[in-house]
Amino acid sequence: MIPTVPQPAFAKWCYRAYVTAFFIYLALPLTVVCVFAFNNSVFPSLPWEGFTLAWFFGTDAPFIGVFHERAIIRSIGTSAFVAAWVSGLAVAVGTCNAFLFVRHDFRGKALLYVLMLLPLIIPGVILGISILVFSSAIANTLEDATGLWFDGLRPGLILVILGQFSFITTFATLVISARLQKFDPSLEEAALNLGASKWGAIRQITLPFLLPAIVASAVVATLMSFENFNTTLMLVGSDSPLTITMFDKLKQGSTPVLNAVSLLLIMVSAALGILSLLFQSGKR
Amino acid sequence: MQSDASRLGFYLLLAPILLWLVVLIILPHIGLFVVSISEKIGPRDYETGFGNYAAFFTEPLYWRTFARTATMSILATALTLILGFPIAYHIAKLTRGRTKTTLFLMCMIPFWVSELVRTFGWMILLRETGVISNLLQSLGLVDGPVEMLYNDAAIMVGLVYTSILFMVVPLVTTLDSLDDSLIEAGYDLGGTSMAVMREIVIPHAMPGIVSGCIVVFMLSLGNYLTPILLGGKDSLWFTGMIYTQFITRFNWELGSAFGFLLLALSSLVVFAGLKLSRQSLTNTMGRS
Amino acid sequence: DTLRLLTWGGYAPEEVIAMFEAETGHTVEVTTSNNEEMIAKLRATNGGGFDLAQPSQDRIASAQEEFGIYKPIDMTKVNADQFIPSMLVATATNTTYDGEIYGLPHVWGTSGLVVNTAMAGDVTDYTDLCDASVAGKVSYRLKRPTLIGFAYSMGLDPFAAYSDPDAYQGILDQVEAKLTECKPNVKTYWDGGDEIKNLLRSGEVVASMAWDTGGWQLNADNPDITFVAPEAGALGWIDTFVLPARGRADDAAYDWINFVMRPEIAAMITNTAGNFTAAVDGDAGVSADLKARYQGSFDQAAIDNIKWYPPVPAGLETLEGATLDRINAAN
Amino acid sequence: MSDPHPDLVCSDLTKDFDAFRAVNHVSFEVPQGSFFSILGPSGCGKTTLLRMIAGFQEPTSGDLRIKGKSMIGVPPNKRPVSMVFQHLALFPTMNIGDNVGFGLRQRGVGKSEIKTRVEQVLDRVGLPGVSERRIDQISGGQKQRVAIARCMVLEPDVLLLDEPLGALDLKLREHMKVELKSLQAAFNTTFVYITHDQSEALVMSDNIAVMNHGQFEQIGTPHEVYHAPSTAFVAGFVGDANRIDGKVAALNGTALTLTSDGGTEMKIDAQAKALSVGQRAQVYLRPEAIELVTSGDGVNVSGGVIDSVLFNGANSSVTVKDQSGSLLKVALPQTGAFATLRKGDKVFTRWDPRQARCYPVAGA
Amino acid sequence: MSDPHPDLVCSDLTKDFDAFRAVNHVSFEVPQGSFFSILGPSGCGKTTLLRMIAGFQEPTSGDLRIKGKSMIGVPPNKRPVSMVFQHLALFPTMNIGDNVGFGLRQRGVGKSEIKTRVEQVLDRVGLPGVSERRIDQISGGQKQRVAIARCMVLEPDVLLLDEPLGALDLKLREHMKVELKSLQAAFNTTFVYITHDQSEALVMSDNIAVMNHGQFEQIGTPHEVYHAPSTAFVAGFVGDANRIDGKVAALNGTALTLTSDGGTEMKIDAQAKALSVGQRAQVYLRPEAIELVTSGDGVNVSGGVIDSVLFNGANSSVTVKDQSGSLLKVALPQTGAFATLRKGDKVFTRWDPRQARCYPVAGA
Ligand SMILES: Nc1ncnc2c1ncn2[C@@H]1O[C@H](COP(=O)(O)OP(=O)(O)OP(=O)(O)O)[C@@H](O)[C@H]1O
Ligand SMILES: Nc1ncnc2c1ncn2[C@@H]1O[C@H](COP(=O)(O)OP(=O)(O)OP(=O)(O)O)[C@@H](O)[C@H]1O
Ligand SMILES: [Mg+2]
Ligand SMILES: [Mg+2]
Repeated sequence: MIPTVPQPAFAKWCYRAYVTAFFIYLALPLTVVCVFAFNNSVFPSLPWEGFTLAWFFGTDAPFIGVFHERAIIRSIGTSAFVAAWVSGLAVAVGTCNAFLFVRHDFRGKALLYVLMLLPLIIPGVILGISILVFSSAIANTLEDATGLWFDGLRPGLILVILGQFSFITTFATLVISARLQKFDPSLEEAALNLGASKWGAIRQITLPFLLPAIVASAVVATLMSFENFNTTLMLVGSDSPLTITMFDKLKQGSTPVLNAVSLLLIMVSAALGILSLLFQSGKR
Repeated sequence: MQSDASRLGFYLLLAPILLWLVVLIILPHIGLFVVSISEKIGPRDYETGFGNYAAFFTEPLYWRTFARTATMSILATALTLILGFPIAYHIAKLTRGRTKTTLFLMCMIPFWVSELVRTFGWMILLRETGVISNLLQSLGLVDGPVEMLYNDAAIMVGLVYTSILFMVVPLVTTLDSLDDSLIEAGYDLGGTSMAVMREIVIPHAMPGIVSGCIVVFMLSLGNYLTPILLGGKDSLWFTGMIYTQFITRFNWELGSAFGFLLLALSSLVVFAGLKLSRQSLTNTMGRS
Repeated sequence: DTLRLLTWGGYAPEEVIAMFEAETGHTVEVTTSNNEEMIAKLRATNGGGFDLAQPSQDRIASAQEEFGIYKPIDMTKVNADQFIPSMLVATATNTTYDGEIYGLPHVWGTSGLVVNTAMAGDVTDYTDLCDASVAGKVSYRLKRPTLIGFAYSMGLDPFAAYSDPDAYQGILDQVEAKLTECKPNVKTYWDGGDEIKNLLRSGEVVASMAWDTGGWQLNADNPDITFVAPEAGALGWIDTFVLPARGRADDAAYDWINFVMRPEIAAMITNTAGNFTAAVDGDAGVSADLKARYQGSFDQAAIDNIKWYPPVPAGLETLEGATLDRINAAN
Repeated sequence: MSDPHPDLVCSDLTKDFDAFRAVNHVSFEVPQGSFFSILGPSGCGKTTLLRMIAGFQEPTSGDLRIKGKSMIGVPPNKRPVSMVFQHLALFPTMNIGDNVGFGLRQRGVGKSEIKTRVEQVLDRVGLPGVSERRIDQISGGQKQRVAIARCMVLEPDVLLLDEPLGALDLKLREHMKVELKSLQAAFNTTFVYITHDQSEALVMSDNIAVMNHGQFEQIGTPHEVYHAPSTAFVAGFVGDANRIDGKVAALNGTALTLTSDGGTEMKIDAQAKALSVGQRAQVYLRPEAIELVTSGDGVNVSGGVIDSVLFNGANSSVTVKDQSGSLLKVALPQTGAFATLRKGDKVFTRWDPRQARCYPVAGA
Repeated sequence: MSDPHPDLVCSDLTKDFDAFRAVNHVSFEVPQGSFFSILGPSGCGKTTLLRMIAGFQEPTSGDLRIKGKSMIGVPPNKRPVSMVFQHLALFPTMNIGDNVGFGLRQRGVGKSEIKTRVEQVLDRVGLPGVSERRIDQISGGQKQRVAIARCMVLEPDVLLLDEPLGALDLKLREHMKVELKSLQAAFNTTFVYITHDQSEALVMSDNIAVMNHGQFEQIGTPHEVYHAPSTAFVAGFVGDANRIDGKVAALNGTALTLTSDGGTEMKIDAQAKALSVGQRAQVYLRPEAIELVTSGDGVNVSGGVIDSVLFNGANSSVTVKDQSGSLLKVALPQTGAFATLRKGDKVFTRWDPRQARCYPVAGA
C-alpha cells in the first residue's frame, strides 16, 4: 500500500483506475458548465448549436453577454464588497483569537475554544435565520422605543457581512493559530533581547512570520464569502451578491450567461487559490 | 509575571472574540429559541408556548422530512468517506512532490467554485436530455432517453461532490502525518494489507476521519441548493422546509422551531459521533 | 435618486430602464423575485430596503393587515388617465385596507395549461394532467394556484368559499385527495418559470399547468407547444405597484409608475414579459405574433371564463399550506 | 574569584514558581572577559537563572548587577546583555544581514553604518559576504556563528548562551566547542554559558559553576571541578566515576579506612571533611584512576574477573566484578596493554589512596 | 568468517536508483547468533542495504539468502526477519501490550497465548507489567526495549536495527549500547546493526563492516578495524586520527621512510602495500599513539609548541604545532601527567613506527 511494499499488479491497476475515475468525476460538471458557455443557443444544454462568444460579449437580446448584464456586473461588485469586508474582519479577529488562544492561559479557555469552533457545526441556514430573527427583534424593539429607523439591522449588506463573518472567522482563527503555534516564542524574546519593544517585536518578527497564514486565510475567506449561499440567502436585502443573483436567474430563465459567469468565476477563484497555495509553499 | 500592560493586552484580545461569539452566535440563537416558543394566535398577536414544536411532531411531513434529511446526510457522509479515503490515501502516501501538489489542487477546484455552479453542472449532465443520457444513447447502451435527475441518487451525487473536498483535506493531512515506517513496521511484523489498514492506518487517521465526517455531515444537513435543484418531487430537505416557513408561509415562529430542531439534531449527531469514535471536538476540528 | 425596484423577471427590461434613467436622472436597481419572496423580504425588512414592489393584487390587503409593510398610494401623484379605468377600480377595491388604497394595477395575465399538442392533444383541463396517457410527463407547481385550478376543474368554487374557512377546508380536502392520487403521474413539481420551459421544450414534459406567457414563448420555438385556457377557466392575476412602508424614493417610484404606464413603454414591457398591461392603449405597440398567440389561446368565451383572484383573507394560506404539505408528504 | 569590577554580580538570587523554588540563593561573580559556565542536569534551574539575567524573568529576591548597575526592574530590551538562544532564534523572515543588523536598527543607527558594522562582525566570526543569504541556506555551525555575531554587533557587556550546541550533531559539536572558546577570546567579552554536557564545560570554561536543584554546589576552574569535586554530586556528575558505598572504619588525619558494603577494605588519603568513624560514606573513583595489575599485593588491590569488555579504541574499558559481586569500571590504558583481556579473565585492580574522593552520606 | 550455516548471506547485492548506485556489489555472511554492524558515513547506502534485507526494496542484482533460502521476490511480511526502525515506529494508537502482540495477532495466535508470550518477552527485556501503558508513558530507553521485544516475540532468524540509538540523548545512548549487546547475547539472535557512530559499532559488535559509497571497505572484528584499518578511509573514519600527507622517501621491506609536506621525516614500520618510492602517501596516527617527551632524541621525535589545551578529564588532549606549522593532536595520558601544560609550552612528541598506518594516495 506504500511504494516500498510490493503489491500485486492487478490491485495497483484497479486502484489507479479508481483514482482516475474519481478525478474525472470531479472535473466533469465544471467542464460541462464551461463548455456550454460557448454554445450558440439560448439554452445551456444539448444540442450543440455551434461556437459563440456572445455569452461574454454579446449586446443584442437575447444574446446579452456577461459584460453587458447590469444585474450580474452589479452583483459581482456587491460580492466583492462583501468579500473584502468579510475577509478583512475575519482575518483581523482571527489574528486576535490566535494570539489569545496560543499566548494566553485563562480560566474558561477550553470552553471558549469549543465555542469558537461551534460555527463549524451550525448549519449555515440556521446561522442566517438566527441572525435575521435576532436583529429584527432588536430593530423592532429599538424602533418602538425611539421611533427612529434602524435599517442597518434589517436584511441588507451589513447583515450579510456579519452573517458570513460569523462562521468564516472560525476558519481564519484555525489557520492563523496553527501557524502561530509553530512560532518559536524565543524569536520574540530574541528581538526584545536585541532591544526591540514589545510591539516592535510583534510587528517585525511575529506578524511577518504569520503573513503566509494571514494571506491564506484572507483568500479562503474571500472564496467562502463569494460562494456562500445558505447564510446569505436569509440575510440579503436589495443588493444581492453574485450567487443570489445567479440563483434568481436560474429560477427564472437560465441562459448560457450563467455558464459564462461560472466560467469566469472558476477561472478567477482557481487563480486565487493557486496563488495562495504558491505563496504558502514559497514561504514555508 | 502578569503585568498591568499584559493584562490590558489580554482584555483587548478577549474583546473581539467575545463580541463575535456573543453578538453573532449566542444571542441570536437564544433569540431564535425565544421566537420558536411563541405561537401566533392572530394577526400581530403572539403568546408563549410549545405549539410550534407540537406542530412538528404532529405533522408527518415535518418529522419524516427531518428523519429523511438526517439519514440521507449520514448516508452521504458515509459515502463520502468511502469514496474519499482511497483518494486521500493515494495523495498522502502514494504520490510525492509535484504530483502530490497537483492532485491536491485538483481536489480543491470544486471548492473554489460556488455550489450553485457545481449543481448547475450536474443538472446539465444528468437531465433526460442531458449530456450523459445523450452519450449513453449515442453509444447504443440505452434505447431512449434516461432520466437521472430528480431523484435521491442525483442528490447523493451532488452532495458527495459538494463535500468531498472537506473529507479529503483533513484525511490527507492526518495520513501525511503517518510515518511510512509505521506501515512498514506493520508489514515487517507479518501484517497483510488489510490488517495494516485496519490496525495502523485507520486508527491513526481517526481524528481526520471524524473531522471530515463532521464537516461533511454539517454541509449535507444544511444544504439547500443541491436537494432543491437535483431532487425530485419526493426529495424534500429540511432546510427547504425552513425556507418555506420563513419565505412562503411567513411563519417565522415555526421556522425558528424547525431551525432549532435542526441545530439540536446536528449537535446530537456530532456529539454521538465524537463519543463513538472517542475523539473530542477540539482534537478533531481544532487542528485542521 | 436610486429606485430600488422589487419586481418580476421581465417587468423592467434593460431598454426601458435606460430610457427612464435618461429621462428622469434616477437610477434603477432591479431585484427579481416572486410573490412570496417579495412579501417575505418586505416583512424581514419591515417594509424597507425597496422603494417599489409588484406583488399580485390578491396578496396585498392580508399582508398589510398582518405586517404593515406598505404605505398608501397618493393618487394625486399618479397619472390615473393612463390606467384602464375598470382595472384601476377593481385593483383599488381589492387592495383597500382600513380605508386606504395600497395598489395600482400593472401587468395581468393568466395561468392555465401549457400543452404539447402533438403529444398530449387530449389535455384540455387541469384534471386531464392526471390522465394515464400522459403519465410521467406532466408537471405543475405545488402552490396555491394548483389547488384552485384543480378545484374549479372538479366543479367546485373555491373563490366563493374564501370567506368560509370550513367550506374552504372541505374543498381543499377533495383537492388533496385528487392531487395525492395524481402524484405518480407527475415528473417533477416545477418551481421556476425556466424550469418548466426547459422541461416542455426538451419534451421531457408534454403538459403542465403554467403561465400563459410561458406557453406563448415556447410556441415561438415549437409551434406544437402552446397555452391552452382550461375548460374550467384560466386563473387571472394582476400584478400591482405597491409602495413599501419604508421606501426612501417615493418620487422616483411615482415617476416610474407614470413612465411605464405610457402606452409605448407598456408595449415594450408586454413584448418582453409576454403579458398585457393595464395601460390604456398598451396593446397598440405589441407585436403581431404575440397578439396572434393570445387570440389563439383565448376566444371570447375563454376570456369571459377567466377566474380572477379575489384578495386572500388572512389565515387562509395556513390551511392551504397544510394541504400542500400533506400532498407533498403523501407517497 | 574576586575582581575589582566584575561584569556580572549575582547576589542571593532566588526564583520561586508558585511553591517550587527553581533557583535557590545563588551568588556568583563573573570577571570581565572570562568564560563562565553553569553546568547542571536537566531541570536544575539553569535556564531560569539565565533568563533572570536577560530580564525575561523577575527574581523573587536577591540582586543582579551588571557593570555595577542593578538590573532589577530593567526590561530586557534595556539591558546591556545579549543572549544566544538554545535553538538560536534566528529570524526566519529575514536574511542574515537583516538578522545581524536587527539590534542596530532598534537603536536607530543609520542604514549605511549598520551595513558596515554588520559586514565587520560577520567578518570577525569568519563569515564574510553572507549577508544576502537566507538563514536556511547556511549550515548549523554557520548559524551558530551568525547568532553570536547578531549579539556581538551590539557590543554587550555580557553574552549569555543557553546550550547553543545542543542541537548540533556530534562531530560538529566537537568542532564548535573549540571555535566558541576562540571566538570568546577574540572578542574578549564576558560569556555566561549554560550546558548539561560536562565535556563542553570542561573544554571551554575559565570557571565552572556546578548547579543542582537550584543551588550552586561548586564554583571553580575545570581542573578543580574535575580533580577536586567538593561534593558527592559534583564528583558523580562531572566525568565518569565508580561509586562505592561503605562505612568509615578508621580515621587518622587525612588517612581514612573504609569498609565497602561488599566487605572490601579501602584506604583513602583525603581531606576528611565532616567524617567520623562509623559513618556511612560514598567513595568516588574515576575509571582511569584504577590500574589493572597482575599480582594481588599492595594497598587497595583486589582481585576479580572481567565481566565485560567495552572495546572503544582509545576509550576502551572493562568492568571487573569483585568477590562481593559489585562492578568496577576500569579504563584500559591507551597504550593498548591489556587489549587481549576477555570476559571471565582473572585480574587484580589497584588504585592510589590519593585518587579517591570520599563524602559523607547525607542524613545517614 | 565462514560458517557452515550462516543466517544471512548477501552475494553481490547491488541497488541502483535511476542512474545512482546506492549499494555496489556487496557480499557478506553473518553467522548465527552474532552481532554484525555496518558502519559508514551518512548517505553511504546503509539503510538501502538493510531495507533490501527486510524486503522494502528489491535488489537490482545479486542474491540474498536467509538460512539458505533465497529471499528475492518474497514480500516483507513473509520474511523471517524483523526490523527495529530508526525512530522505532511503535504504533502510537496501541498500548504496549498490543504493540508487542501485533505480529502474533497477524499469525493468528490465540488471545491467551499472545498474552502470555507478550508478558514473557517484556519480562526478558526487563519491562514486566507495562503492557497496559501507552507508549508515550515510557521513557526513550524503555521504548527501545519495547521495539526490540516487539520483534523478538516473533523469534525472527535475523533482527535488523537501523540506527536505533540515534534519537536518544548522550547518557542514555551510552547506557543502551551496553544493554543492546547483552540483550543480543541473551536472545542469541543474529543482529544486523547499522550506525554511523563508530563507538556504537566498536562497543557492541562481533564483526563490523565499514561501508563507504555503497561498498564495503573492510569487514573485521572491532579490533581489526580499529588497529589494522585496511584502507585510508577506514583509518580516518574509525576513531580519531591525525592525518599527515607526504611522499615516500625510501622503502625497505616493511620499513618506510616518508617526508611530510611540512618537511619532517617519518619512519614507519608497516605492510607497504602498493607503495613505491616517490609516491604520495597518507599517514594516519592516533592521538593516543603519540607520547609527549622531554628530550628531542630518537625515532619520530619532533619538537613543537602547545597550540591549545583541551581539558576534558580523562579524555584531555593538546594540539602541538611543529616547526612547519602543522598541527598534531596528542592525547594526554590518563595518569594526569602533563596536566600542567599551558599554551605556548615547548614539548617534544614521539611515536612508535609500528603505530602509524600508511596508505598510497589514489590517483597520485
Ligand atoms: N514558568 C514556569 N513555571 C513553573 N515552573 C517552571 C517554569 N519554568 C521552569 N520551571 C521549572 O523550574 C525548573 C528549572 O527549569 P529550567 O528550565 O531552568 O531548567 P534547566 O536547568 O534549564 O533544564 P534543561 O537543561 O532541561 O533546559 C524545572 O523544574 C521547571 O519545571
Ligand atoms: N528512493 C530513493 N531514490 C533515489 N535515491 C535514493 C533513494 N533512497 C536512497 N537514495 C540515495 O541512496 C543513497 C544511500 O541512501 P541511504 O538512505 O541508504 O543512506 P544511509 O547510509 O542510510 O544514510 P544515513 O546514515 O543518512 O541514514 C543516498 O545518497 C540517497 O540519496
Ligand atoms: Mg534549559
Ligand atoms: Mg539511514
